[in-house]
Amino acid sequence: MNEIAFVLGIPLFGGLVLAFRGGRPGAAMLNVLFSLLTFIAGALLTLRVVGEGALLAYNEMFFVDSFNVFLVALTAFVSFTTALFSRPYMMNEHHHGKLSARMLRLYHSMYQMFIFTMLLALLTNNMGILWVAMEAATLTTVLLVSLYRTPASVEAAWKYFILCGVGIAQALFGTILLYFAAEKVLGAGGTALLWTHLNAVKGELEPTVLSLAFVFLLVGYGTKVGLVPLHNWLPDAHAEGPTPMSAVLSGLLLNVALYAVVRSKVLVDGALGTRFASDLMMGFGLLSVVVAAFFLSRQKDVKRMFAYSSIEHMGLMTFAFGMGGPVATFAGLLHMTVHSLTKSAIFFTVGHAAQKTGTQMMDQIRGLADTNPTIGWGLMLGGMAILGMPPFGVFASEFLILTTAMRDQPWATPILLLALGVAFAAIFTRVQSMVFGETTAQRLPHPPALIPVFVHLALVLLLGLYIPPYLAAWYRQAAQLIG
Amino acid sequence: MPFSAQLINLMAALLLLIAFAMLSQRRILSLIYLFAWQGAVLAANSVIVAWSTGQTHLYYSALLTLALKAIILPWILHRLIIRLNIKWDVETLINIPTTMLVGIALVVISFNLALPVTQLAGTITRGTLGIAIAMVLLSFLMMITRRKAVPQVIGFLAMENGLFFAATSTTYGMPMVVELGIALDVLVGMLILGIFFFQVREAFDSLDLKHMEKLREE
Amino acid sequence: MPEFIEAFLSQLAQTLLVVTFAPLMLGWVSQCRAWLQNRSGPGVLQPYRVLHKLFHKDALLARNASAIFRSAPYIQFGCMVLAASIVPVVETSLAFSPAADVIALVGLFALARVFSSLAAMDIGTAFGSLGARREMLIASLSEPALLMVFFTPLLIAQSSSLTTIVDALAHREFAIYPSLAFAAVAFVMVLLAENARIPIDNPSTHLELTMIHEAMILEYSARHLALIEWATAIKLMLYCAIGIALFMPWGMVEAGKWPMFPIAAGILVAKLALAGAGLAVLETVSAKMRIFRAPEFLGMAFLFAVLGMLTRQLLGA
Amino acid sequence: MILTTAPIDIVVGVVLYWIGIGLAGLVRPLSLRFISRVLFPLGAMGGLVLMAAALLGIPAAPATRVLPLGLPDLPFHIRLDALSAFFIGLLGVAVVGISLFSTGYFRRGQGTAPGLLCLQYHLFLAAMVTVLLADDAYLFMVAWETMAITSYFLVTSSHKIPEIRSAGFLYLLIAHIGAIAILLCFGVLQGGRGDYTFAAMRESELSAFWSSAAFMLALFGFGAKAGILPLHVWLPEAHPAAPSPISALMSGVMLKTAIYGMLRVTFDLLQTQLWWWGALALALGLLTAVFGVMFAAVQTDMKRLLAYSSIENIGVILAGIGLTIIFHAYGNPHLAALSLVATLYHSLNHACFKSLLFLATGSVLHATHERSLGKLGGLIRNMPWVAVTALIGSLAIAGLPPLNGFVSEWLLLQAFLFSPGLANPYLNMLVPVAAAALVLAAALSGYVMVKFYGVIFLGQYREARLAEARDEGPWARAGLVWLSAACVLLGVLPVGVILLLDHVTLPLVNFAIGTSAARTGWLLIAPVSPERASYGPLLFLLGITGTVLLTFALVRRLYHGRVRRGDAWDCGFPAQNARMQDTAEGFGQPIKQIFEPFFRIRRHLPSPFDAQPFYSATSEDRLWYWLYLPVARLNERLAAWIGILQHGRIYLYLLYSFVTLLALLMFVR
Repeated sequence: MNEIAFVLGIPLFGGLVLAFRGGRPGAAMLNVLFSLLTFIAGALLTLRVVGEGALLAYNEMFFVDSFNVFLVALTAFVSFTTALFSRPYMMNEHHHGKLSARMLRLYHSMYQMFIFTMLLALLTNNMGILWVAMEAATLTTVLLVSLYRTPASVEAAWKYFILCGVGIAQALFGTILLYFAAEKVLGAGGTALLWTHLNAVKGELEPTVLSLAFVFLLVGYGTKVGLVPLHNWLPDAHAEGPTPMSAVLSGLLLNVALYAVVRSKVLVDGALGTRFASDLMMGFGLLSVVVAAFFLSRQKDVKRMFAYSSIEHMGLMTFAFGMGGPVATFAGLLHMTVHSLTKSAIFFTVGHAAQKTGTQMMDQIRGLADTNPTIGWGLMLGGMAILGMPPFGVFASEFLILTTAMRDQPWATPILLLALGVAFAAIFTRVQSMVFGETTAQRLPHPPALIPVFVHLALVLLLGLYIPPYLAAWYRQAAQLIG
Repeated sequence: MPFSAQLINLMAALLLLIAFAMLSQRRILSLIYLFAWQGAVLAANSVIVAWSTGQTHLYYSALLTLALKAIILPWILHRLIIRLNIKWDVETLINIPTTMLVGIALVVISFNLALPVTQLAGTITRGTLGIAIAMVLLSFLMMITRRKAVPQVIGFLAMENGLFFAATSTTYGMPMVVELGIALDVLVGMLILGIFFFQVREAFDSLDLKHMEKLREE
Repeated sequence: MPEFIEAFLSQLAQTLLVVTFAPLMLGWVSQCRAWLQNRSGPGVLQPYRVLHKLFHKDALLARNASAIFRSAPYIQFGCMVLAASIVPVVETSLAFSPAADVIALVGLFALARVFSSLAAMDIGTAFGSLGARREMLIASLSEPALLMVFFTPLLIAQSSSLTTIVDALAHREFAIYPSLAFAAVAFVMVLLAENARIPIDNPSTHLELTMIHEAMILEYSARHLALIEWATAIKLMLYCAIGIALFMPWGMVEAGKWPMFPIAAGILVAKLALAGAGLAVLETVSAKMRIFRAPEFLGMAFLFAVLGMLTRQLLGA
Repeated sequence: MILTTAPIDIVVGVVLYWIGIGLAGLVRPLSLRFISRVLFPLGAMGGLVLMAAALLGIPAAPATRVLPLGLPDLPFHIRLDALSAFFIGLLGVAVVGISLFSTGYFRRGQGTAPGLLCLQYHLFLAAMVTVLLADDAYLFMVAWETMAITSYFLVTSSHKIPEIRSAGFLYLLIAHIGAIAILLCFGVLQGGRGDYTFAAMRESELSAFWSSAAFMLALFGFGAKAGILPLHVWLPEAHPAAPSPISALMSGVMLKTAIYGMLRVTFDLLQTQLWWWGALALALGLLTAVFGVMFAAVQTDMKRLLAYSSIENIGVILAGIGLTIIFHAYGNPHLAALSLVATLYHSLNHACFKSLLFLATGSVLHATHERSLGKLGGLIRNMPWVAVTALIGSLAIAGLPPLNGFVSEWLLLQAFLFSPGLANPYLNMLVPVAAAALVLAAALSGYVMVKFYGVIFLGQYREARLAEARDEGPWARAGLVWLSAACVLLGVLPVGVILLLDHVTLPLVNFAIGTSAARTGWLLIAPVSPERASYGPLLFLLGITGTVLLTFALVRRLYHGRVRRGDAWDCGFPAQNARMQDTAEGFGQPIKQIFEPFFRIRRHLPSPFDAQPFYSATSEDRLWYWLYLPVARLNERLAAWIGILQHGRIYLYLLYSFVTLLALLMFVR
């Protein structure tokens, strides 16, 4: 139980501390430290849940099962590695005069708060709190998107705020409808929004209300997932915010939003007993994959491109969860994991590459493999991994998703594969021209931290070749929960 | 129909009216006043629901609403537009009559959507869900048709009001924790928006959204 | 006498026969041409005199000639001698025939040709490589046609071994094969192309821009040239022999029937004389074509061969 | 010890060994000495071991293993049966030569660091072996794509040259699209049961439609890797871009893995074969063959020429597969086995001679820094080792007896020639005509090889600096000699190989020709019966050498051997110089003229008033303009069209959400 308190308390405390000390020279290290502590707490919590099974704590306020605990572990881990990466990155930005100490204070404080909100969203048992945390996650990041105060970044932040705000408002409506339905079964008061209770009585919930609720929830949280056509904020926010932010947005926030959708789907499926929610999710997923793939081939800005790639992958996961069944769900969870790891690793390399060349425009980034082989090869391997090239783990999950689709939804497979092919052509040609060729890069004042990149990629490679049995069992349990 | 239900229906009708009024309003200042009124009516509605159903926690909720939505937020907004010196008319993208027609269509749609649900409702306030959906959709429409930042934000807040109305009238309010959380989010959101207005003006010398169309695919 | 030794002796005799009399055949063709053109002609033994002369001269090599240039004549000559031991000329019990069928025979000719082309390119003169490319072009177009030509008798005999084909055509009961007529026409066309005769090439020209085979051997002299000329003569003779074996095999000695040998040889001489005369007539009445008309010519040959094959399939004859 | 270990374990051991060697390269990534003198020869030994394992594995019963890796429900399954053992043996033969050669090749640091190259090279080898071992769809795909990635990195090792980058990209893109098709193919093959092991696929019963779908997908997917028309475009780009040993590996071995995949799917995983698959494969194969050789004839870059020649050979192999399918579908196992043997034999041969020739171009490239045929010439005088081995390779690839290329073409032609008797009258008439197309391709390849060899090694130096070219060192010579020896041996002693191939054909087409083919003794092969046709390559070789030596001896003995050296005569033209030789372009000109409709030729002709007249002509592939550019344009147009969605206006974004919400709400009703 205490683990939960630590997991949530450390980042919250960190956020407060850094709100005051965030601009000092040692703040970045402090940020790393808090993240590390959170990660340790998260790991302990994970161990406990793996050992003892699902956990209800603090008056049923928090609920940890194998589905969310693995996301907690992932979130804590990636936020820790991102903090590691962000230290030299932000120091370089500071050095280049792009950010003042005040900005750094805001950044560090909000970084911790953001982690807190995500962990809260994951750990809470209350669908209402889940909503509150999701909204808070938007609020903590929105000022970070406009951190550079350039017109473009302000514009991106505005769009992020308005679109996500409006979207998430729909999710609130969905939550109200959910409560409305639950209240008749569970009675008014505190327990009617608790997921464990809802899950227990999901068969008795009113189907009409729940289908209406799911539409609102899907549109709401789907906006945060970045499902087409609700995705428009995503590329802007990723491209204009500081790179560590892009890494956690892509790697973590989208996952958490999808987590919310999946939690809702479980309830709706239980109440309706039809494929309504599944079909909707599959439709959105497929649309996202296809549209994002075509978007990819028009990109000039590197971060923007990988943002579209995130849309594509979130679409793929949504499709997998929509398809349902043990294998597809397993694959969806695996894909969440590997996508987070890979995409954040890519953003790490991209961030440094952009710093080295002073631009995010891909036609001006050249020859990374030459001046800085680690950045260059990191980007190359990351690019290959995200494109689903074996032996990286992304391929493992895509293989499972595609093969399940061939069996369950054969019509969708050619569409998916076409989109993957288009995405491959689009991303690879650009990655190649950035990594190879005559170089344009310069040295950085602070040496980049590239250990996170290779740790991530090594994990992804491992998952492609070998999924440890306990991890597999864990995914399977989670898949069973989700159904 | 009991008297309280009649009162609640009256409040709902008022809210719908205010929503339409906001949709048709060109002046920012008037929009803020309308928004404040909307908050006040919401608070009154909460009190009525609390009084008629005996849900005491709704009194706190009403108090919170009154403080936040009828006083603090309008005040912040008011301060902002004075500081930013933007009191002129709001131009809409589509002309007002067309907007109103679309709005009416939305109301029809939302009533129809709510129909099957309301028949299941056991609360005395079952007719109000349709109005809540209509409020949300109308605010949405307002956000779509405004080209300036401040009215768009007001639309956003009005949408939140619609949600709040749905929560109080259809379910007698959400659990208190959630309610508080939502309020906190709205407040923080508003503060951040306030900061934003300055950032936007600093970056673009204007709060006109047409300047913010640079990030796109060529 | 054990069968094998018999076959071996027969093989040796036949090969020597071909190698020895090949220049005579060439001389006969030239003589016929001379007659047809109202010239008196050098006589049928002229090729022997040329060979004799060449073998006595000092060889003159270009400075940069490599081993390929010097070995190519021997390889060409060797290939032709080997080919002479595959084609049944007089009789069909050949020791070497199981080692190669018609396809291998074509391969053997190709080997000789590739070496002569490579040798032509070795000195690095303009004419040498010009000849080489033209030769390879003609060959690559005539080979498919040649295969199709072989195909019809092959279908009839159900074998691709030349001796078996000849046995089947000559020594089984007599039958008329109209398909063979088509094939024969095609074969004659291929023969003209492969042996550098008019209308594809002119063996007696040294007009630089029109020649093919002669362009390749411009740099050769003395014994090398002699071997090449000799090999060319053997090739012509072999082609004639193949044509005879496939299309008029009657009178060839069956395996083991030694007493028939002189008669068979007499018939063969008559047939070869006829073939040579026919060749001379053909060469006299036609004119040399432009090189880029050759594909049409060979395409025609291919078409005839396919027609023959189809006729065989449709009529069963 | 090696004899007591099961062949499959030996092969797995070699895979691990190669991965280990690759990683060892990272220990001292910049030390050329360590990597080229120690690691590459060690890697070559792996090839030898693989050959031994293949010899043991072909006759042995299929062995399977399940590795503790992979997906939780689908661990890596591996299987060594005769088919995979044969291809592993092929790989072993080629790798010994190529690795030995590479020892001398990577002597100068270019592009990628040597340690990284060593890693990529050995991972590439390991991936290829794994492809051949894989017994489930997942491992197969993993190995397949790893093979693509590693070879991509090897191709782009000198990545600073933009052409090489775009070649690499094109290669990987087509490989990836092919891989997608293969994945779909496996999806069809498992027949809705969700079991992705090959064992399960063999059991699944598919309808004719789904079988055909699987076959077409396999043809597309593996065809993309093999370079079958119209998916061949990457080959002539990637091969010249890659370092020569890599080109040799890709062309000699990697293309064969695609052939392996095609055979595996068609004859092993699919239970029924329809005749029209065969007709399609045959037609496509012959088209590819003729197309490839025609384009080879007009190339001016020596490695591009060889790349097109690879396309030709793959076409021949595909035609053989097609023929096998036809015979198999019509229940003629004898001829099916014959054409399958021919196909496999040709794959093996191609691995030897194409690797050999690519290595030879590598030597030439090293010695002269020149890839363009127009600037080479006369190298036989400076580089005798390379020239002699390349001559053997050229003769072999031209399909001349008694070398190995002829054996497989002979076998294939035998199959063609005895095709009448099929139950389909159209095929009866068309298959023999198809044989003519095969012969055309073979004959033209003779043309191509005369051009290739003649222009590079013969004639005068086209550039003065060629006189300084030096021959290869001992390591590279060893590699070249190894492969030429393979060419000769495979050409002269085919019976042994054919007997071994019995174990391969028997499970696939239920027939083995080896015993009947070898009935006449090890000297002769008679695939159907000795009366029908027979060929004795050793006799042939002895015959040729015998007559040649005899002639030589006679000439020497009977006549004097006086030789004088002088200037070339050239019809008495005095001002003869090196520039007057035929260029590569000139040599290809007749083909260009005759087959003009197939090329997209762009000529730049000088005007009569040019002070510095200049002539150029480029022959391009029409398929680029008919297929690839339209697809690319379509993609661009779609992307532009979808790009409109993201136009920057926030109210429209809100409108999307709004409309989506409303639409979904309507949908709920």
